[in-house]
Amino acid sequence: MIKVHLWSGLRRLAGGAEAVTVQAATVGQMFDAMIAAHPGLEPVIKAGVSVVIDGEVTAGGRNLAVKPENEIYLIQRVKGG
Amino acid sequence: MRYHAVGSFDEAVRISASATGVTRFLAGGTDVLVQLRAGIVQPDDIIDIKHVPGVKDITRRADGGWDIGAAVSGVELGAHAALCRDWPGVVEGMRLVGSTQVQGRATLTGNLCNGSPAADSVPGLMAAGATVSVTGPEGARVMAVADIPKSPGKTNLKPGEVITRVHLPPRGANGGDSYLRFIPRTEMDIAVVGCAVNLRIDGDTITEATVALGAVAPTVMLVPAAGAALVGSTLDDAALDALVIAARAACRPISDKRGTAEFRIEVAGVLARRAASIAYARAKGETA
Amino acid sequence: MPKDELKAGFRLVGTRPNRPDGLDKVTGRARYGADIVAANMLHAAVVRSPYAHARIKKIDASRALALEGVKAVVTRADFPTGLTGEDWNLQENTIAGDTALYDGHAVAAVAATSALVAQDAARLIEVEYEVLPHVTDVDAAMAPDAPVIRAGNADHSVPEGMHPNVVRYIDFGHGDIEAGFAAADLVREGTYKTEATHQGYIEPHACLGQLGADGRGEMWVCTQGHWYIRRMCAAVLGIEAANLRVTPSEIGGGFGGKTTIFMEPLALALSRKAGGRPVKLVMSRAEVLRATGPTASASMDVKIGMKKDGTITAGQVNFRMQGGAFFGMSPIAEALPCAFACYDIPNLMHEGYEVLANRPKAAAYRAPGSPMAAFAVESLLDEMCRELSLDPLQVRLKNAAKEGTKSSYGPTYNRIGLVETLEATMAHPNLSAPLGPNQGRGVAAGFWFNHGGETSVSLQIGEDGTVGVSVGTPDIGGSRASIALMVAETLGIEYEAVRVNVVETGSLGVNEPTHGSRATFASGKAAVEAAESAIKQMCARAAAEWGIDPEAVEWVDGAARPAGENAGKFPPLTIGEIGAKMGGTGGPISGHHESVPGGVGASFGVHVVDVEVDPETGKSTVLRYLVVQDAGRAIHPAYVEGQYQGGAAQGIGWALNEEYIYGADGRLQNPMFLDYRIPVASDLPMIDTVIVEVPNPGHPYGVRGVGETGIAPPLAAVANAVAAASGARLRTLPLSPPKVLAAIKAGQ
Amino acid sequence: MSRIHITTTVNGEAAEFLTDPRETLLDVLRNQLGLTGSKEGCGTGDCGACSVLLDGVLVSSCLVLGVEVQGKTVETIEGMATDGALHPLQRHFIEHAALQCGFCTPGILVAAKALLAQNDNPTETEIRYWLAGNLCRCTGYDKIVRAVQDAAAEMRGAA
Repeated sequence: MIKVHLWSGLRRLAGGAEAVTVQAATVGQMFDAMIAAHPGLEPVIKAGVSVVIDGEVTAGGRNLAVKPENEIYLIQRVKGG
Repeated sequence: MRYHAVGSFDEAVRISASATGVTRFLAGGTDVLVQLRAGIVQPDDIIDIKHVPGVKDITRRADGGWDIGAAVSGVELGAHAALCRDWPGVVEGMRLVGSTQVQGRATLTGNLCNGSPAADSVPGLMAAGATVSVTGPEGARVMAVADIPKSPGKTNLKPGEVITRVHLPPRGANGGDSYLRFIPRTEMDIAVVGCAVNLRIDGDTITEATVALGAVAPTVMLVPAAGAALVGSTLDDAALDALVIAARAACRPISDKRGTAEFRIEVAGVLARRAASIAYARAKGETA
Repeated sequence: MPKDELKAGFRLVGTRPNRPDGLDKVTGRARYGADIVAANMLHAAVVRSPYAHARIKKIDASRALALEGVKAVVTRADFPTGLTGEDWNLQENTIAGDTALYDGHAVAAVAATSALVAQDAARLIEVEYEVLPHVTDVDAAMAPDAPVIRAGNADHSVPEGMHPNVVRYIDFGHGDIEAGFAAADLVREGTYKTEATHQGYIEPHACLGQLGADGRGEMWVCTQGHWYIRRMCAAVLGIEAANLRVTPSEIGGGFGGKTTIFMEPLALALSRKAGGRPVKLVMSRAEVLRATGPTASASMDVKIGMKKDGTITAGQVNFRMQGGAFFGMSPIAEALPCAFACYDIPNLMHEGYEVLANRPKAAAYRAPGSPMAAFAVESLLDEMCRELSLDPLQVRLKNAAKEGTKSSYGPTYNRIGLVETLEATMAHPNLSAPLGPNQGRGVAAGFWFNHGGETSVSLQIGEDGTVGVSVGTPDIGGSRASIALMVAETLGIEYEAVRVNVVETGSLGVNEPTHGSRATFASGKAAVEAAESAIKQMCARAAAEWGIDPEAVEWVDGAARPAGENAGKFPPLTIGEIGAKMGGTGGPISGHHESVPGGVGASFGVHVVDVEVDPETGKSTVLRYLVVQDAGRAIHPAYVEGQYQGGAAQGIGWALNEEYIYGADGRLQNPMFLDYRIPVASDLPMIDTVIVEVPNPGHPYGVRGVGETGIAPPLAAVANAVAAASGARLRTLPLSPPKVLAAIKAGQ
Repeated sequence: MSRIHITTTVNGEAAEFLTDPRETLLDVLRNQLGLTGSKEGCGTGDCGACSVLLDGVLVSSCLVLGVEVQGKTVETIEGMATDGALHPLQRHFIEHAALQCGFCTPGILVAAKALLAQNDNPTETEIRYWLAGNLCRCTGYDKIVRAVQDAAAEMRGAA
């Protein structure tokens, strides 16, 4: 199981918890499992979020591996100049 | 648009008088081309006066005054050592117009005819008591620089009239002038406030003083009360305070993207005091 | 950390060779957007709305079309319908539909045989408008009585009952905010405002587009990212991406503003309508300022709790940002996490709103959102340090985030270099320079994430052993040089033997633009991977030549060599020798790499500025400026310094004089460099730099990316210095002389 | 609109062109003579990217009409290197990394050359004020000023 930390706005769509725990080996599976558990998350995830794995802002790779020992945060999608 | 490179002012006036559309005279072009580019003006005839004999000349008259041709650029004005010695305030006003590149082209005449209340060279000319020779369909006349501006972007020149020469009076003994402007950056801005002071002294006492302000009213203007505040004084604090009050009292500015009315009034006083001090030091021969 | 120590072992990385494109750029040969020409080319001009908000009732182009030389006019009717989301945003911004949404919004475009004829024709296109109420200020746009710009744009996040112009709401935080404030000795709050500013690149947008009736086309364009141009143009025009080949010109500055489209589809649409003739479209400066993407304007509340010893116990922000009349364009999502990113604070609360206003569609601008956030937070911190008589740098050091700190936006930081950056700042001589009357010193810190992004690079070994590298990230500030340095270092060859080319969309896989400070990080990392792949192939060729196992070959100093005694005794085969024979040993050798590179490392900067304020006019003069920033590693230190200095200069402009000024009529009042006042040479002192190097473990040479962080601290640093010099604490930018003078007088 | 025939000298070579009187010298250089080294950043004399020498005087070519250069001499960035040898300013700009995007560079080089022609040892302040009409958005001007100083020193024989 992996633990995904949510920002406050997402918590309201996922039952109020600070984090959700899902079974997943990749970012894509993680998203799918989160949406299955909390359908309200779908539009937000589909619109694009940034996944921070062990402190690093990754750029939307669904195939990126996630492991139980990773620290995983979702943050609003970040753009650069 | 038709382009005319004329060989004389008579020819310029002839073309202008017979033109049916919009006409512009072209000297340095640093305002006209910007207006052209922005679509503000679309002339049918543009009359280039730079080929008229004498328009690039700077000559000292027999009375000690100066005649400056209509197409003399800022660079050429600044390179004339004797003129700079006589009228440093007039020259420094012109030299503040635009960039080094603009200085290669821009002229006193153009700055005056553009009619901007913020024109940097105009307060200095007014304070110096400069006049201009004008020629037009109804003949030639001489006008005071102070009588040229009418309202923002407009002058009292009649249709078809063109300025052919700027005249500065003889500097005379113990005189000094200066020009200061306020801009938010160090260069490349239009004056938010401009102030020129021209004065003469006898010993330590000011005997004549003329103050002109820019960008604080619909036109550049002389402020007789500000000059009067200095006359008879030794530029002591009381005189400077009176100058500041008189300068500020004369201001009728607007608030716009370049500064608020309150700011302009306040800074007009500050610049008047600073410019008077420089002019006074120059009159005493203390600074260049 | 001494720099030489870090450099140990590198032959080229960290040196300052001449950039490969330098000769072209000092001789005028380099070709920028407007320099591209094609045979049989037409010129275009755009008709733009003079109103901030107006219904377009009728467009009559008959007089324009009757003009000799006019070949085509396009309006929205020439574009496909049914687009959604960001594609619709892009199309709507390219050319207005029913409604012009801001002053300068494109309404029609015309192509003609010369630029002058096109401009004449544009003036002949008659547009009938019905003027609508407008709003340009962010707070006014949220007010109950504000005109609705476009209903139904808000997403799920916006709380019930808010004005329809509020389209996004973000909130996050951790700890117990009230307990945090309760634990503080001093709690202060303030409201801060920044006006919109423009990237101000000196090169106006320019493109040359050609599109045939068969849907195939080409485009030459100045852009930070030509795959973005391809995707966006294809979407707006309803054509297939692969059928549009996009070649980037040299680019005259971007700073984020050239990561998207503004007028490029117009050139293609005109070309299609004019029988496929190429169409050149070049913006004027006024068009750039009115109708391309400045950054957002912001209104920000900040509240901070601090103990007497400087420990920050709690921080709270509420930001409102408008990014024009389009959803998703403000950098609210970036500003919020940047607000307290520099600090280790146990109790934090962030809230932010995105608001629509009748302004142009904002684009990215160098560390989007971070400068505004830093202005608000670093200004208030400075006030509190003064109130508690604490040294502002010591307070920042005391609270500095480090490896293992839970960041303000949630995740735990990896190895970061803020502490080293603060220590280097404190050691700098500028901190002890004496200050005279009316002079003051200000400091501020700043943060940026940096970015990896989609990247594709290919590398070719030449027949003479020289190496070509094809990258998809346009070179704005010397990235060809830095990439060549890393490739040459990796291959063990001379810098001059590597030529880095920025290639068109047909030559590589998809690349994101040069944005997010990523060119040296991402294209550099991919180029190193591509070089490693080529090395493997060259080792295999050598192994085959020698008849030994490829594993027994190693690559040292630009040549394949047997790895150790057991591998056999063979003279080294240089890259030149392998290249010369490759046609007969298996064919061309090239390496390539495609990925979304991980390992991005955040970077922090600290700025120190000394300012003198004229107490009679409110004018500020920058006397001294210091930038200290963690680069990870500086591949080409001269261009790293250049990024630091350039970021500082833009930030100084933002702080002192730059702003979008709208009239009561909603029209932009200063669409010229005359009144959009970017710093000129005489406005600035020399800008001192210190490159801190805390290598990023996620990059083969330790790069973090240096382009963006440098614009985050200056706004607050300058405001803090002005406060120190004059006693005037301004919470609204810019610190223009009228405002400063009024504040000085109010304080007297 | 009738076009006017103009003969002039550009970078030491005779040149002629037909121009609409509304076209600027910058338009003519770029579009008719193929000299695209001079850039348009503003079209209003505020950025200096179009700087050229007209009869030896530094001007913004966007503020000169093409018809005005009849019989005059024009020097552009393309004429700055002579016989294949870079001008010391050009060399020092490359060596100092005094350009990033490079778009303002031609105008700055032409302007700096005009400065050094009349002042072989300018102070930092003189350089900054001379170049105030040449906007650069990338560099913060630091390396540009240093490159001009070093080129001046080399040209004086001091370096």
